[in-house]
Amino acid sequence: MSALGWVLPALPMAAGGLLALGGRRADRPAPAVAVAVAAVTTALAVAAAVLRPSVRAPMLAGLPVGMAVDGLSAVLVVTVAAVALAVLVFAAGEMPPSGRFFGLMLVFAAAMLVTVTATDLLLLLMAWEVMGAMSYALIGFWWHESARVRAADTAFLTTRTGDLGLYLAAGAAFAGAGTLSLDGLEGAAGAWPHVVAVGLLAAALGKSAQLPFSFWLSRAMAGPSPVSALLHSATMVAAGAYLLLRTQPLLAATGWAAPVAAWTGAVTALLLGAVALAQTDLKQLLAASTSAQLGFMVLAAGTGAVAGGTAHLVAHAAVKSLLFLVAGAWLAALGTKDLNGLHGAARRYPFVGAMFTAGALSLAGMPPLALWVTKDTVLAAALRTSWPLYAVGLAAAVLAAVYAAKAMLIVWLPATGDAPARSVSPLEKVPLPPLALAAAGLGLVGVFWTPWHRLVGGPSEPPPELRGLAASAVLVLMTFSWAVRRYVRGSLRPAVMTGPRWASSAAADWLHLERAVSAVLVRPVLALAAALARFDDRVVDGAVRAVAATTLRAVSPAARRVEAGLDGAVHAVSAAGLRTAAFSVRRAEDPLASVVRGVGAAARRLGRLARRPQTGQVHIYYFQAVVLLFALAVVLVLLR
Amino acid sequence: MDVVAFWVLAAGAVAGGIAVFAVDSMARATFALLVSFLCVGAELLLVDLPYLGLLVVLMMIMEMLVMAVFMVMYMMNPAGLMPMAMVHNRRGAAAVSAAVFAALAAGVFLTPWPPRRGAPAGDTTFALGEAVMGPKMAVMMLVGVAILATMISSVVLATRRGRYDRYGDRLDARRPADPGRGAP
Amino acid sequence: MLNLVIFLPLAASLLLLALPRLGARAAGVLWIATTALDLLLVLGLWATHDGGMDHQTRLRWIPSVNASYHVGVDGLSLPLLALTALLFLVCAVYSPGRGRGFAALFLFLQSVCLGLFSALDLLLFFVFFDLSIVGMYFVIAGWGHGDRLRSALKFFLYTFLGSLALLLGFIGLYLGAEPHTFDIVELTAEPPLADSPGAAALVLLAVGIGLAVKTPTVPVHTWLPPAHTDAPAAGSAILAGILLKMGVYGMLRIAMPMLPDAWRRYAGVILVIGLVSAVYGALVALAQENVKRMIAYTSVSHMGYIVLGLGAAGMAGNAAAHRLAVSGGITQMVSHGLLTGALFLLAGVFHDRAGTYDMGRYGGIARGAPVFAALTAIAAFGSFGLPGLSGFIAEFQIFTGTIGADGAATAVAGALALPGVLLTAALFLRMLHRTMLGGPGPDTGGITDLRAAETTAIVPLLALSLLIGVAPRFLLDVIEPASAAIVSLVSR
Amino acid sequence: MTLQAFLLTASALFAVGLYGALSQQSIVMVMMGLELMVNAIVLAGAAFWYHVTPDAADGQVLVLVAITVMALEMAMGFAVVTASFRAGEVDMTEGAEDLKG
Amino acid sequence: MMRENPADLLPELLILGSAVCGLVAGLWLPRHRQRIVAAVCAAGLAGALAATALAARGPRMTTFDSFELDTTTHAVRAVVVVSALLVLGLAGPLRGHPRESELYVLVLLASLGAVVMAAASDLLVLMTAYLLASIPGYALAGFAKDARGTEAALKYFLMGALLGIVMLTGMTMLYGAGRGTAYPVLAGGLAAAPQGVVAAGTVALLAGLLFKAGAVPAQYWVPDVTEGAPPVVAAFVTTVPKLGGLAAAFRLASEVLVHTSVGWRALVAVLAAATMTLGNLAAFGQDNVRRLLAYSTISQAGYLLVPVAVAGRSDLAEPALLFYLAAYAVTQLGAFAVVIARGSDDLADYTGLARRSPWLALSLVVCLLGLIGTPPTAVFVGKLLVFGSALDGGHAWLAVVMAVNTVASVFYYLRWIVPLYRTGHAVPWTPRHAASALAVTAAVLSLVLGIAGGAVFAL
Repeated sequence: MSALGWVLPALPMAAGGLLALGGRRADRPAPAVAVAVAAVTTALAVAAAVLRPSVRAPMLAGLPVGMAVDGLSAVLVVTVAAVALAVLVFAAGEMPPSGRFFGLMLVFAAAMLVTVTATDLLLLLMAWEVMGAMSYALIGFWWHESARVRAADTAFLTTRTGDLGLYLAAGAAFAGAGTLSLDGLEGAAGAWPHVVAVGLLAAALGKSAQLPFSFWLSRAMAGPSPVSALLHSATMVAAGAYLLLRTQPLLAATGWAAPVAAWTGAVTALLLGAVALAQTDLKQLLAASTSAQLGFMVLAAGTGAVAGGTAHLVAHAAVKSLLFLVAGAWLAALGTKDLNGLHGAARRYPFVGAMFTAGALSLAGMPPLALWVTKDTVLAAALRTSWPLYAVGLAAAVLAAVYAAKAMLIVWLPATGDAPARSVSPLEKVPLPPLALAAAGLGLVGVFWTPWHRLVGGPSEPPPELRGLAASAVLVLMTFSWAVRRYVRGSLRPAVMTGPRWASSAAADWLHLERAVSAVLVRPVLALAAALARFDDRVVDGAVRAVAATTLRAVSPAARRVEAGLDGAVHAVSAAGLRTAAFSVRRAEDPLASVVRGVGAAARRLGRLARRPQTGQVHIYYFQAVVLLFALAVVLVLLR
Repeated sequence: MDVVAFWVLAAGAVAGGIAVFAVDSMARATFALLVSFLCVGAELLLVDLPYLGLLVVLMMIMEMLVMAVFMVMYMMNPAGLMPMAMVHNRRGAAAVSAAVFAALAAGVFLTPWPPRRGAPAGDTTFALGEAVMGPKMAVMMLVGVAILATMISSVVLATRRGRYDRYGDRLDARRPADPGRGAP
Repeated sequence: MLNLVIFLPLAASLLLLALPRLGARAAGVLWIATTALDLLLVLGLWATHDGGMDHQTRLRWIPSVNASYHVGVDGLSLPLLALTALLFLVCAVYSPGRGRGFAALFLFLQSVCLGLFSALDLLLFFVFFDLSIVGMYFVIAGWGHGDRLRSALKFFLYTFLGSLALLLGFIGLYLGAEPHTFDIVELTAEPPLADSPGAAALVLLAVGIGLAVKTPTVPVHTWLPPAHTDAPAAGSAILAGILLKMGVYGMLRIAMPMLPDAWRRYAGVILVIGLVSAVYGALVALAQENVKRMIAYTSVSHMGYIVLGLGAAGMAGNAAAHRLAVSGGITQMVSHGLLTGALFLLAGVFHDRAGTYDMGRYGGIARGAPVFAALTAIAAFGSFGLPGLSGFIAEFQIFTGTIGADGAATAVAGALALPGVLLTAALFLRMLHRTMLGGPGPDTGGITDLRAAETTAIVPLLALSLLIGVAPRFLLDVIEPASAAIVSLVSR
Repeated sequence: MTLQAFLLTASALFAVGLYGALSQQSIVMVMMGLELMVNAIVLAGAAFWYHVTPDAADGQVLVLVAITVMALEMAMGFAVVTASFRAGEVDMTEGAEDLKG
Repeated sequence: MMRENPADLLPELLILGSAVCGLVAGLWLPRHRQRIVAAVCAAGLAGALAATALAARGPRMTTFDSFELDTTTHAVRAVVVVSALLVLGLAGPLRGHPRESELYVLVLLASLGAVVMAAASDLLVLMTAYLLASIPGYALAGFAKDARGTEAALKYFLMGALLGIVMLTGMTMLYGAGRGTAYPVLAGGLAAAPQGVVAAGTVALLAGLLFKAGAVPAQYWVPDVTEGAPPVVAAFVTTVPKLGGLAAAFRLASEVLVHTSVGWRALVAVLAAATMTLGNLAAFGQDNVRRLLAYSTISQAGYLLVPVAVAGRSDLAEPALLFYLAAYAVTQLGAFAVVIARGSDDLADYTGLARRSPWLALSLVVCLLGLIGTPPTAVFVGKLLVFGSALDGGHAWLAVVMAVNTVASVFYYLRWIVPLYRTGHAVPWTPRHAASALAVTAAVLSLVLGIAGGAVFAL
């Protein structure tokens, strides 16, 4: 029983690790091994969903880690494993055999499995960050292209910025409750729950590409298509939504966190929907839609619709992995993901096109497909909370219909270019039908709402209302048909975006988020770093050198004066000598020169000064010794 | 009487001292120094120290003789045939010594010197002998060693030719190989 | 057994010196064999460790000042002894054919480091502390590159001045104790200067300056970058991996238990110094163009976290959090030793192959040297605290312990330190991007992949880091009693 | 014939001797200055004995030691001058300034 | 009851006896067999060492009314004897010299003077011991009879004569004020005496002792003599007389001055600070290793004056002084042994020494690091004790000055150390074996003293 709990994540993790580090030897068997491992993992996930294993292990002092599969986790482990399997099968067809790629994918999925089963913040954070690192490695898979590496950097650093919240949350949870367990965070003492909520929100919003973090998702498209398919569906971005759904009681308990989450989700859904509409690149469109769809899940977490949000998560995972795989297949086959270049793609590959259509329709919220139902459960919960929230959500749903229609229509438009370069391999096709089926059929949760709700848990939540369903169905159908008409009739420009110019350019550029972050955060930090580095060299280290130099300089005039006094008594110091001395003192007091010359030179100069009394002439020694002794005697006699 | 003698001798001693550096030949300086010492030796007689006084006088006469020989041997201008003024930093030296004298004189008169305790023994020379054979024996033993050391040291420094120069490296020459007669 | 552990390398060092005709190869073999044996002995110590102060030896040394040769092992020193033994073995493996002198010097330095971490007498501690400076000076001045003499001199003067402050502080402790003694155990049992806070503060200042220079913390860290830049790779690894730990170790072993009142009173200051070091070090590192300078500044940052945690442990409040912070600090010492040691050994490859550490001259190394790139990436990820590697375990404890230590103030300090992790991540990604990934640079062609010796040396470090990152209990079981003891001593 | 009178005389002798030691170029003359200083000591030592502690012979021994010092230092002085004269024809302090810095 | 048992002075008598025997034997020995005199002298020294070891077990007492038999005396006896033995060993370059026998004899006589200075508890004994310790030194400095040697002898002599007379002046003042010359008498007498005289007398008296110690303001002879005299003599005069002078200063401070109300502590402390600073600064940029060592020895004198400044106020002062003296003597002689073995004073000639003669280089490193005060060398322990005594005696500022000076000293010592390990120019030369062996011996001794200092303290 407990073995199952360990094996479920450990198998893909270990297999992935070996493949990734195995070097060239691992390349050839990698696809097969990865698919096999993913299949076994899927089986294990199903088993775990049924058997509900729970494991614990000691980790830090008084802070054990544990994994457990409850209802929510059960749904997610199956989803993650199944989507991962589908994506890997597809990748086996599309990608060249690479141990690194398949290994990283497995680790990526395994980290997500740990994330959704972890019972405490420590393990959650570990898996969470490993997932982030894997996303970096996968987005930057083609590392020899600097742009892709930069994209990976951006993605990782952005999500890690959010991740800092988890550290904060962990610290606060420990401070408030003495434990890191995810259950009962809301029971922490004092103001700590609020701090925990801040941290969790930051982490989740970052991971789920909600505003204001959304831009990283755009950059994440630089990775291979299977990576996008996995990253945008069941792993990574889903983790943020999952975390909020998991900690919904805490969000609710703080009083402010739930509305913040809800509004952030709703606004993201709306604005990123607009962004999706403005994209001219299929993968960018899908990416923006991911962000928007995740907005619904976050909205769900904020409004207490745990079951609905989870349903939406699962359904969206199926839809989005399907769409990305198809986009990847076309990209591989046609060499483009630009919407202009994809005209007629569905006509050339009808089977794939059909699958894409199923996904797009589901994404549009077409009844009776899955997202129609799941989105509506979320919207229903929003309506129960506040009507403006509902209104925004509904608007976002409408936008979803428009961009989905756009994507779908473009691929069905007549082809303009040459014949396809490459066919889509069978392995690439195999995972598509099951995903399409899920994308279409998961709406059944609306029918079996009560068992679903019981499975997932969460606060009481009515089944989706017919009225709401109907309303949204009508709205979506109307919009969809309007959009279709408009696209078919209108200029065939893919980036159809009405509205003022600034708005359309903002939407096309993902609301200028990246530029804003770069201007407000990244460049100032880099400038600060550069300034501090200079400061460190010139001031901090300079101060050390200067202290040394100043000490020496402070001593040397004194020594000079003593010596000059002696000399003056012994010889008449010539005017020329004085001028030379004055000149050299002035030189010595020029700070820059002295620092540049360094302490060593100053020391040497001082050494010469200290040796000046050592003239070699006995009578001067005599004189100095007698004068000094006499002075000492006088002082000692007088100062008693 | 004593007081007069004292002041006369004191004046003589100081004057002799000053003369040492005022006269223009080394030979005269030597005799000025001798005068100064003789006056001090005589002063000692005034305070019941006949033995030490005589010792000073005898020592100084001997020493001045040695010095005279020395000058004859090595020094330029031994008999003051040429006037000499070999000084440096005269003003500085004068200032310092004047300051020292002023300070010492001030100390002499400002200090409440401890009162006299006891009286001289009948025979001060005997008392000295007792002290030297008693509590100060170590001093005299060491003086002996120091004299030995000085003898060796001065021989090492001052003589050019040693036993190996005179009797060969194996010390087997019958007769010393001396350039002149007896000169070391 | 402990004495054998400490002096075995020294004996081997003398043996090497006494065999002038020994070739570089044979010297290398002797070096590796000695360090390997020493590591085995340390593992023996680990196996027989029972939680308290083990393997004590106490011999009269300078009885007139109550100084003795007193050594022992507890949960604080054991991990560091193991780290020392491992890292020196790794350096031996990494540097074949460096010759007799190099091997002898490293063996000497190993004895010094082992001695320091087991010293239970302030004077003995100081002796080893100073000798480490001398040894490292010769490593840099003798086998470094670039402006090595200048860097070595700066290192020597700076740390030597620090050590003298430390010595004055030690004498202060000695004079403050009644009866006067240098014995750490006795001084810990009855903290000196308990009733004269002013003197205790001065002594803490002196000791603190000495240790801060060695750690190093901002603003007394500027000796570190040039020293690292111009040191040979193995020297850098030891300097960063072992020598820097001496400062923090001194705080844990001496400053905290012996001056608990002063430590508590000035915990806020220490906290802020740690915080500033952590963030400032990371920021400055971000702007570096030289790989080694960059890693050096990250060391400042990493050590800053430890100081942060130790400062937090001096605040009033939650003892469990204090223990966590201190455990985290000790774990960070081990982790930083492994990861930064590995990073410096890897950075040495740049200079070895192409003669420069300038990031701008590289790029796309991963193509020609995949193993080099992969290991560097792993070490870099570990260094910025990726879970699964040891850095995370350490930093998580420090952050959690600090945030939870004492209400809002430490929580804010902990929260303010968090961006340091992000900055570190950014700078390492930048480093990877500019050297390993992307298109080739002018000097990329010269970089050949790791040799067997190099790989053999570096992999164990990373493997151990991974082990600690995944299953840290074996380490924490040793550390936690020690940190609990320290926390209870500080809160007296 | 008070103690002060003796000491004043001794001070004067001392100062004169010091002047000589500081101002003379010829080494022999410097030595004469030193001898005058010893002379002062002899006088002061005897005066202290007579005026302060005539019951103990310490002062007498002091005078004896002073005379010894004078004799031995002078003997060494002549030896040094001889050696110096032979080695470099130097009998002036100014001549000896190769060693410096 | 006064004690006048010559057996109490057995070590001194053995030194004197062997010197006399050596002198006499030298008169009859062929020129190239004068080494036998060294053997005779060494035997006498060894006997003295053994006698000292025996005597050290005895109780503290005063003999001949002016000769203290206490820890200071025993320790200085032992250190002086060992130093003299090392110096005898270093005299190799002068073998076959027509005055070789006299060299050994003079070394012994000067050593005897140093020992008596340390033991004297009577001003007059101190004065005669000063003479005994100085006069052979003058002769030794001019031993080579070359221009530089005689110049060194001249300067040494003139400084010594003047400061000796100043010292005698100080003694006269103290005698007049304190009604006696023996320390016990003075201890009582000076307390009631006019303090102005005491103050002036103290300064004047210290002048001679500072001359022996080579400290400000009587340090002028040190560099010139160290450079001009034969190396072995330089080694001797920068160590042995220093031992006597400092021990005498310490005895004077702790037995006499503590009873006065004069500000002598501040005086000595200021002199210590000035001495160490001057010595260190002057050593910067010095390219002649003997001058470098000379200035370093001045700075060491400064450190050594610190325990004198806190004499009677800290229990650590005496062990600090004695241990530092022992450590310093061994280390300094070790460094000089390397100079003699290398046979060159030019810093540049030490480039690449490690390649040619690794043990010699290592010895030099140990000795120079020792002079810095790096553990585990003996000077470190000494320095530690000095630090401790300064802090304990309430002169914390002096400890800080000393620490800063120590760091500054690193500059010039490292200037000598670093080139050793560089590849050097290939001017062929052969190390002198005896001196090399002694260098190694001294280095080892320095380490042993540092590591097993406890054994020394057990005495």
